[in-house]
Amino acid sequence: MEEEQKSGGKIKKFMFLNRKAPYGTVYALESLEVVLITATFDQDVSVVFMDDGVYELAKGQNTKAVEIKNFSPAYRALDGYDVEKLYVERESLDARGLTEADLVVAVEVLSAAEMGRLMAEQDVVLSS
Amino acid sequence: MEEEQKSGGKIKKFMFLNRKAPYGTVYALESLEVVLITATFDQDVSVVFMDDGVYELAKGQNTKAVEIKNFSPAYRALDGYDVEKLYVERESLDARGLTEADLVVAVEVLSAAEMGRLMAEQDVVLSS
Amino acid sequence: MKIGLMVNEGPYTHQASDTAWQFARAALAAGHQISRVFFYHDGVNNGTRLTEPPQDDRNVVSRWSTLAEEHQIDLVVCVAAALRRGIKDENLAKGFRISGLGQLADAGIKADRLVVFGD
Amino acid sequence: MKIGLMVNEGPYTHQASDTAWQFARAALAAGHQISRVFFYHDGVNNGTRLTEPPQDDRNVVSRWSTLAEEHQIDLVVCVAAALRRGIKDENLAKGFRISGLGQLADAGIKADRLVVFGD
Amino acid sequence: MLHIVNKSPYEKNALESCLRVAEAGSAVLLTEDGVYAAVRGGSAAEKLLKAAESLKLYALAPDVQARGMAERMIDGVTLVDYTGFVELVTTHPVNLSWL
Amino acid sequence: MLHIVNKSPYEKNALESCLRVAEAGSAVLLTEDGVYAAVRGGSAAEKLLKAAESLKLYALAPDVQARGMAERMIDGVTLVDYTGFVELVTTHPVNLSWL
Repeated sequence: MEEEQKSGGKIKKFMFLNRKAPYGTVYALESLEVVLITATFDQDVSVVFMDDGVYELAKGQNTKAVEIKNFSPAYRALDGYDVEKLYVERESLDARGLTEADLVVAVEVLSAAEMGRLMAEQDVVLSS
Repeated sequence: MEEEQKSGGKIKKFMFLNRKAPYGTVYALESLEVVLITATFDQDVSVVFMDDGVYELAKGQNTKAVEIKNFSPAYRALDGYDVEKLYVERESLDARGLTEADLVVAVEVLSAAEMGRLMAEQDVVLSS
Repeated sequence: MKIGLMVNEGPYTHQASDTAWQFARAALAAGHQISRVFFYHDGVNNGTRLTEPPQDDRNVVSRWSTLAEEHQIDLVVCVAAALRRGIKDENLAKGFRISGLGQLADAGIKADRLVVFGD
Repeated sequence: MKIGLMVNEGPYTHQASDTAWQFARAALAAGHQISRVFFYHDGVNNGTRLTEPPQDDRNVVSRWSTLAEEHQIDLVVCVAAALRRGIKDENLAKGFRISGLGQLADAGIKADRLVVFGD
Repeated sequence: MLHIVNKSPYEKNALESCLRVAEAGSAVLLTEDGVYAAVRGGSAAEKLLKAAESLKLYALAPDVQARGMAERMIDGVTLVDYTGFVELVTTHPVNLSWL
Repeated sequence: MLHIVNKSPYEKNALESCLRVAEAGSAVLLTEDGVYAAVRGGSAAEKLLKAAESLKLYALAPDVQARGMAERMIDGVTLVDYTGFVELVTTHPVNLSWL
């Protein structure tokens, strides 16, 4: 298989954990760049948004006045990189008064307990 | 007066607000360096410790194993710079299970409300 | 009014430098004077001439240099914080100068207001 | 075991780089291999050769260089993050190299464990 | 007095500490990630509304817009632009940034 | 699974989020400012003790000592040095840093 050739072995489960809001710090943007690169290595990639990370996906971002690039459209491009496993923690949405309908991409909403199980199944979890 | 000559005007009330724990980040150390310099400008200096800033004053710090310089003794030197107004917020101590007896220097303990009044009396508040 | 600014975080990593620059521009437009911008903690990293952001992003460092040139703003990078982080004359951007912490105290004394931007 | 490290914060500002270095040293002493240290976000600032900490403080940058030399550790600074922050070959410390984000994915794939140190 | 809060109330304790010590009549300006405190339906907004009885609340509109929250702000918070931020600083004798 | 928390529970929400999702039987290692969570008499220590029933708790001794908390740690937290940190990483198939 092509995956095995490139990675030199079995496919690993990579989780990217996003817990920071966009713009206030650069972590959200630079973490997205890691996801896009890792996607080209044909691994099993999951992207998780919890805590303030759910704000990365908020609709209606308009950065004209802060003069910082709006990178929220890039989350919609993840599908084109075959990154299809996007998870959001329900407790994080609820605490912030947000629902799935407020997000720019389709996601799977998991409870905290389900999120914990998913994390434990990974080989590598990257956070920032 | 010498103060007036050096500052070119009236003495100002400077407050230095410390809210960060030591070692985990450099803010506590570098903020202390600002206090020591500002003290030589003959202004009216207050130093406040609240939230995790109260940990800066904790007794018994031993940084041998982390190999980072222990700067807690420097708070005891503030007196020699004529920095005598050290304030700690009571609510911050209580939440962390600490008392005045756990601190390396003598401080005045203020309630949150008293702290708010003191802040409003300042000309300049520096935080980091 | 004379306003001094303190910037405690580096470019891009934190929005602090962006907000400070926007604040400075608005203050100048309103007829105020920015007497000094003092860069401390990671804020000293705003003073590197080596940054090269992506083409579609703002250039935080050169924006400061330009604003300083147009309005004669004193951009001071703290020498002690800069040495810890590897900012020296050899990689210092245009319009910045390296000096001591006394310049922050001085700004606090002489300005009518001092505003801190950090993390 | 082969262990990869990711360091997300700069020297001194945050303890992350200190803890990562202590971890690396302990892992090597226990017979493990540190396959790569990948510096991302502000972590790229660990790669500047221009830091000059106070005499009584540790030198975070040179400690990494020394450890890498003694144990043939691959210290990789992310090029995209480095360009944003002004880290280039001209101010790069000994033992570090600048490369792409693929080196992080590669470390995650090839190492038995990847540990992240950040803020 | 002007208090400036640039931290998300869900991530950090800055707003909570600010509200604990701020005197009645003070102004609180939310900037950067601090604006999330004033988003309708969030648990932080409830606490902020209680504080609003004795404080004047402001939020930096450019930051609200950047984060997609322009249509979601609670009542009782006045939006200001950077010019308004400057005015808040100049009209209050002292300001404090809760970093 | 090994969870690593390096944030003060009084300043940030990292530990709270970790405890919300961590599965029973997981290990939680407190490092850097994270060690304050295990200081006796603190409000965070109460929450941690509840979690301790289903989790294995560790704290990095060098960080505990640096902060002057060596004599103040709650029972139920195992102190480890950097070698112990390495062992926790190698003996758990996956680890997660709550940054």
